[in-house]
Amino acid sequence: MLNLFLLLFAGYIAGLLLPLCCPAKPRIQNILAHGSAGLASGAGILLGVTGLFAPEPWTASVQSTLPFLTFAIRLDPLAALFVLTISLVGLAASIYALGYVTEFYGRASIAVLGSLFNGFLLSMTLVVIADNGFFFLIVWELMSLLSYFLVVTEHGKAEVRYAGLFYLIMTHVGTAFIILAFLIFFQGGGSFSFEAFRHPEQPLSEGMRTLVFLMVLIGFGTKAGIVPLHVWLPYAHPAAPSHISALMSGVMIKTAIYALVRVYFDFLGGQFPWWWGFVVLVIGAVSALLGVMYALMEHDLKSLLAYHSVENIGIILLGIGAGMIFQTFGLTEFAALGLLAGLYHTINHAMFKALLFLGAGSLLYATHTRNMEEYGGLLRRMPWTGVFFLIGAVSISALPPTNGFVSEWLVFQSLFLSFHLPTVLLKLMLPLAAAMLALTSVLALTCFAKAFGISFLALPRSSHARQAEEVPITMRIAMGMLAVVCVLLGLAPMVVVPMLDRVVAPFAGLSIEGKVLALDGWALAPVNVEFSSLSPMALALLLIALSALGLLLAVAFGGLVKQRYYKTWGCGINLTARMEYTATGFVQPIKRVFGAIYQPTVKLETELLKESRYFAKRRHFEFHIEPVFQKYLYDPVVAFFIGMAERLRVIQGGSLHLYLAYIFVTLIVLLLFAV
Amino acid sequence: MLQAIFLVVAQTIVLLAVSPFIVGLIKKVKARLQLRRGASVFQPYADLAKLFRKEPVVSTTTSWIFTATPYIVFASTLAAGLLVPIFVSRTPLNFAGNIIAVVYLLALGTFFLMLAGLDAGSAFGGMGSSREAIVASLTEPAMILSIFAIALTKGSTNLSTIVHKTALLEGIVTDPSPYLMALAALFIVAIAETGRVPVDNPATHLELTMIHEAMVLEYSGRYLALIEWAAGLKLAVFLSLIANIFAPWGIATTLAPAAMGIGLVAYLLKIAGLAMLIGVIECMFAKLRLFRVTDLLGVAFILALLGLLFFYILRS
Amino acid sequence: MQISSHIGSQLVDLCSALLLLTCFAIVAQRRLSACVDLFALQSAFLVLTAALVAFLTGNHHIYIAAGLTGLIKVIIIPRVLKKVIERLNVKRELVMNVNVPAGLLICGALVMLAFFITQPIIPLGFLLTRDSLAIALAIVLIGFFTMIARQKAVSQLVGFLVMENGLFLGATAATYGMPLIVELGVFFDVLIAVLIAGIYTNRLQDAFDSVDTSHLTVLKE
Amino acid sequence: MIEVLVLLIAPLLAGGLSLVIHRSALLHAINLTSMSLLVVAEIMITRTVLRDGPFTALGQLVYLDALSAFILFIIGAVGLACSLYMRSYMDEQVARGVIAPGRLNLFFFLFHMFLLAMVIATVANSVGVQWVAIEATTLTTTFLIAFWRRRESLEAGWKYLILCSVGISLALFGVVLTYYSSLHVLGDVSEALNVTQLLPVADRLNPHVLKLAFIFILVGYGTKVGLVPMHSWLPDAYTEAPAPVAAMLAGVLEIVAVYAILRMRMIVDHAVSPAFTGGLLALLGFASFVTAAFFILIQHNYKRLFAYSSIEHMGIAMIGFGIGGPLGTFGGLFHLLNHAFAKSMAFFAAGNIHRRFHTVEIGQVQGLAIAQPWTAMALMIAGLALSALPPFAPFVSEVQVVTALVTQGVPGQWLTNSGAMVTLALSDQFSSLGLTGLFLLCAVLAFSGLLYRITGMVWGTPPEGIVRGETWTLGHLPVVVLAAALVGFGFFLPQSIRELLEQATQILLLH
Repeated sequence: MLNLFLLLFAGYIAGLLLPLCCPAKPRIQNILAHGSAGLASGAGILLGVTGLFAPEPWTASVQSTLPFLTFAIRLDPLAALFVLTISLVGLAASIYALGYVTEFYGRASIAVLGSLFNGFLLSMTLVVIADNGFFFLIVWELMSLLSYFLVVTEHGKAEVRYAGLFYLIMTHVGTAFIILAFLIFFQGGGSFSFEAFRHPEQPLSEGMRTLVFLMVLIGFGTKAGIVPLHVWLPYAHPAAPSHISALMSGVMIKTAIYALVRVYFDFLGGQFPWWWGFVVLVIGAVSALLGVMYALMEHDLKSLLAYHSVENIGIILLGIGAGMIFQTFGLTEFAALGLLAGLYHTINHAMFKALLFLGAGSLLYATHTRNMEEYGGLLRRMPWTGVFFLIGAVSISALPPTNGFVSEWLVFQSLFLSFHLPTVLLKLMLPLAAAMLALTSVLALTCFAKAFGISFLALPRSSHARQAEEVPITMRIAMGMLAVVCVLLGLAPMVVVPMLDRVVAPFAGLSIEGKVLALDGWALAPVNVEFSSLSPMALALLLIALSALGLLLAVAFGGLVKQRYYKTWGCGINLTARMEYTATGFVQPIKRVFGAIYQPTVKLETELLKESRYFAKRRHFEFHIEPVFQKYLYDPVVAFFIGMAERLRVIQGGSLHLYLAYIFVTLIVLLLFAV
Repeated sequence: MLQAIFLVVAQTIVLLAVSPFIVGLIKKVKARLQLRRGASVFQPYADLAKLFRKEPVVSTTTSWIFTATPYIVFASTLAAGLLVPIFVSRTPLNFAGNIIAVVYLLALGTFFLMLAGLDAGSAFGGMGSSREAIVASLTEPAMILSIFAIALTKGSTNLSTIVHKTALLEGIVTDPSPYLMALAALFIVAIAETGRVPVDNPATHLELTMIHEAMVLEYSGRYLALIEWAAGLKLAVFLSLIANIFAPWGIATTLAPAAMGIGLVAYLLKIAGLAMLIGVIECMFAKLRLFRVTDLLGVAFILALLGLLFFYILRS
Repeated sequence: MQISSHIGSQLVDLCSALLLLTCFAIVAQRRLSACVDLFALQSAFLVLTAALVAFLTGNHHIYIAAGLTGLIKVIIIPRVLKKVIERLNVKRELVMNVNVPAGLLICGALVMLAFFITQPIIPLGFLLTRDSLAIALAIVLIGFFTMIARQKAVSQLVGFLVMENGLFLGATAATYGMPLIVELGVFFDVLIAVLIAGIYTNRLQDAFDSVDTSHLTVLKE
Repeated sequence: MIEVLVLLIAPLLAGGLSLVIHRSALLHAINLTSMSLLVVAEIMITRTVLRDGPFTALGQLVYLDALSAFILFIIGAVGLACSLYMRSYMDEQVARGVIAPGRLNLFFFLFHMFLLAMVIATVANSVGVQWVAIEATTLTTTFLIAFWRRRESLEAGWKYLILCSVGISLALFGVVLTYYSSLHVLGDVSEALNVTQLLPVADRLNPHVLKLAFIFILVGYGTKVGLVPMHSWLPDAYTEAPAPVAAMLAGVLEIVAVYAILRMRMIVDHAVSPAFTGGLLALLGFASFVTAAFFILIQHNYKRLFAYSSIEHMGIAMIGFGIGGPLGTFGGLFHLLNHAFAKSMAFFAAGNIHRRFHTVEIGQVQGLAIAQPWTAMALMIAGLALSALPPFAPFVSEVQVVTALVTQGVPGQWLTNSGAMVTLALSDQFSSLGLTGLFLLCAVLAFSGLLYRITGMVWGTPPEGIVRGETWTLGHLPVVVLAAALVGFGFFLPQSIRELLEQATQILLLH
């Protein structure tokens, strides 16, 4: 296993240095950087798999000369799972990048881009296998920093700079909270090693544990993008080059999920009051719903996807939160189920979100715009991208029999099991969460009906879309790879569940593989078949068979009639793209129904003809939705600190006598104290 | 194994056969109540046959999505139907998915219909899709909650289990109030999902009001036939759901031929009854404005929630 | 010996008291040149004190210190300052940050403070120069205060030098003089400091056509 | 003890020569050689100290132990970096006619005297001599600060001169008091101010006197360090000084002053409790940290930005020393080193920017990444290091300090023994957590301010009429080396430096 790790490490380091060292053509640098990244992530996949099924966690460590700092790594199933995920997406991204970064030839330094890319992947991998708090903090910040530099690749644009800065500061604020939490652990254990976090010499007091819970939730929540700490996400993720967005949205924010599970179930030993789980659950529900709602209003494809990350993090937290609640009441099986569901969705989201971002990247590559209203009819021009994007869309909308559906179904089940809980409040809240989840998923479905329908179907809406062409083979391979993974993750739970079970078992204290899988793996049946069961494979076969039946019936009744092609009826005039339903129009009813949340502001200017006031020469319509959190949460905080600083200016008034007086007074006061 | 296959095939046939009949029956009832003679109950069969034989016209702007959708919709709706007990309480496909799977299978159909609506590029399709979206998104939570209320009373989310237990009079709560509320909620949901008055009017082609019809406006020939049939199936699925969950009387709890016979007859009667009920409702109410639909579905949601509440309060 | 030391301490106290008085005089005095004269006077008293201590205790290296003081603080520095004053023809301090009566009151308070602070450590001192430490501290504080109260660069310098005097008094009286090398270093530094300050005043005059340091507020937040 | 002699003579000689020689190339050569000699001597001294502990030289005049060796190391490293940087910088100033060629002599003379003073202050055995030397640094630097002879620079120089001289005089009173206390134990010997004499008998010295003495010393040298509220001269001085001088001031001078305080503290701690000195240090440390954090938030002048960040980091180091204990002290010392490197780097970058953009207004600087790639890199790294981000060394030292804070809390005893005042027992778990929270908050504020400005300068497209591209000069070498050091120390500390640090820590703790 050490060899695998070294291979991975060497690969990334090579990818980090080689491009910088060889001042050659961008092409060479591109191949060097992303080639070695690909190799390294390949090694990562193997490492993840072996680590997942290793009987014992694999550890290794190098002592630094600095006090407290030990480069210790530990590969237990949880870490291995995330290594696997990161490496899978990393591999796809590397392959994709080979084609995609040709965009940036001449516009940005490929060497820097490539080596940052490698560094980013490496830091993420190290984050999930770090076994020392100090080391963890270093790689964690490194991860944020490198991703920041990747975000500002196109720093020529003001909005990119803004996005980068916003991201950098937010994530640093989060880190401050994490540091505080780790320091509390340190107080107990007197060491930064995770082992000491697990079993401190003097156990943390209840108050301290609660503090840790909150600090960690805020700290890692900022990275995960939970509401209301999500605001940076829709800025930063779209700003980055698409393969980076895929990594950030697909796996980077998952490292926060990893850390949450690590702290709550590992360090804090899964012992917590019920309200912890409840808080997580509520945050999850709110994030899920608000995430998808804001996504609906986005017409920048990448921002839309970014908001969906918020949504899916919410869904993941629903699972984990439910798990925590069950854990509190000793319903270990269900706790394990909830956690398993959450982790399952984590992997799935990593895959289809990465796929979708790569798809969005391909559209950007082909059309040079991110605005959905300028796409249209692309399925005909970019058939492969279209299909892959569709698979991603179906998965993220949790439609059977895809992976998204399976994990969401498991979350539903764990929420439904709430009737075993003792308190009526929870008995009611979990089903309500389930209802919100239902609303979320159907809104997501709407959102992707919009995203796919507006972008890929009907007539091209702009010259960009009209001239679009299918993307290079490398990019298609990458997307195809992820698409296949998505499908497999959905159809083969009998493979995925045992893996997840190995991760969950140590925390829950028992293995629920046997309980979740029924009919020797062909069906999922949490707790028992009588309660609920699902067989994605069967559903898939059924769907295929029945569509075949449909075809059969059609032929049987109608024979082989050939169909006639004719242009769509445009109310008597030729149909043009301007008659099509726009993305904005598509979500208009939703905007209206949920107006309370959006608080939309609409502006309509009409310029009438002089001749008659019944005919408008031009109309200008714009609508904005209130950025509630920025307006009511962030701006005030910033204003507060800036204001304080402004008030402090007087200290530095410029008068020499004033300055002398400072020293004088200080002296006098100290003298008075001392005697 | 053979038995299972037989049952599945039988259920498929029954569903396919019965769904046009339901549509026809509703039309007939409405006609009668409007003092018209109305077309024969079996008219829909003839329509389908005709549509299948007609040459389909496909818009040049469309992609393969447009032609694939009818099959997907048809398949997903029928698949959903196969997960619901029809005349035998223990469906062989029970393991394949529980009631949530049913909901999401139907959602799959809806998704592709929306895409198809957008694909043709005409404003009507888009309008239909966007309206369908809002209706769907409002029905879903109510549906899940009511399902959960029911699942609670039976301690299962598997339809077969629920129906089977109810049929054997197991675990019926002493007080039926949560039950009834869930029923009411689910009924409203059914009406909304299947696009009947007062939420949508399948008979209209007035762009101001139509939802489902607008989505499928561009379809013709065999594609239209499949979609119409799927619509009927959807209706059948919901009606069977309601019928068998709340009144599984006579449903075959064993696989004895006699029992199955009885079950079939009972099923047809129940469905017919519900269809007539819908017909009556469609005559009594006018279609709601789109943005008033929210109120109706809000009511459904609250009903389901109350059902849940009652259940717990009565238990504790 | 007992008697003589008693008388000696009386004398030393007297001298230090005179030093303190000149401080008050400087605080009260508006005319710059007069301030400089007063400073010279104070330095003279300082020399006297030092010599006295040297004589009474027989530490001869204090004589050297005293001599240097006389040379630098009584003769050279006042000269330099006078020159500066003439060149810039600033006769009198027109505006003060703290007016004279208030200034005097504050200085009184500072004296009390000095005594209060040094209370616990006085007993350690040599019989001869018991209270001079307190006085020295008082002078330092008053000098400091002068720098805050006055606006003209020159008078600030005077304040600074008064501080130095206080320090020297402290060094001589409390400890019978610092180690010689330190003493020399200190004198050297003071001298250089004053010279540099002189240069500065010229440059400031050129740049701001005023030595009123309250004009120096270009640099601020 | 040849190396000690070299240490003292090299700058003296160089200073003398730079008065008489007029070819700038030669001046630079002399500068470099003397600097390199200094470094060599310093390394030799370090090796001796590490091998066989503290030693005195030149009769009792010079005392060298790990601590002073550590300070010398910083002086040498930063000094050499400055000398390397100066070449292109000063020449360009002359070429642009900012200064007359003749004034280079003055510049170098003062520079070397400045160095000499600092070296003496570091190696002096006697506290008194140390005082003299530190005052000398003030006198030598004031003209370096006012070197451009603009109005602003004159003002800055004047303020610096007055404030620091006053502060230093107060420190002298502290020295006098120390002497006063030591006389009673050691008798009237001229070595009574020597550390070697004081340390052994320190516990017999009178605590009251030493308390007073320490307060005077702290306020006095604190002014030199630039601790709030004695900091007011600092932003002006750093802004107006030529870049290399600013780098020296920020990188070295501050640290020498800190060293003076620590020396005094060692003595006082024996007589009084460490809690007393620690409390004072921590108090001023926090004051500086908080104030600076807020000022950083609203800076629009990049040199002032770095000036305030110096105050901030000195505050952090002071907090570390105040908390004390092996961890806090180690962190504090390490932080001094890191800050010296990062800050000198920052000022080099600032100098380059000013040469290209001719403004100190952040708003008018944009697109460095395109205009001056190397400088942009330097600025970015310096900024990240100064805002304590990994993988840069300041992150490590800051975490060490904050860890010490959270585990030990701040010694609160110094207020209680004054009786009347409010008692702050800041060492229980929660209140130390509270302080940690404050610490982190300020860290975040400073980070935001710093990065907001720096990213604003680095990214984007340069304004019209700004030359694009940057040619490699000798001045870039120190930047690269310092950057490498900052990153490297973030992961591994070279064994020798680590030993040096640990021994210094041992010295500072009561052995």
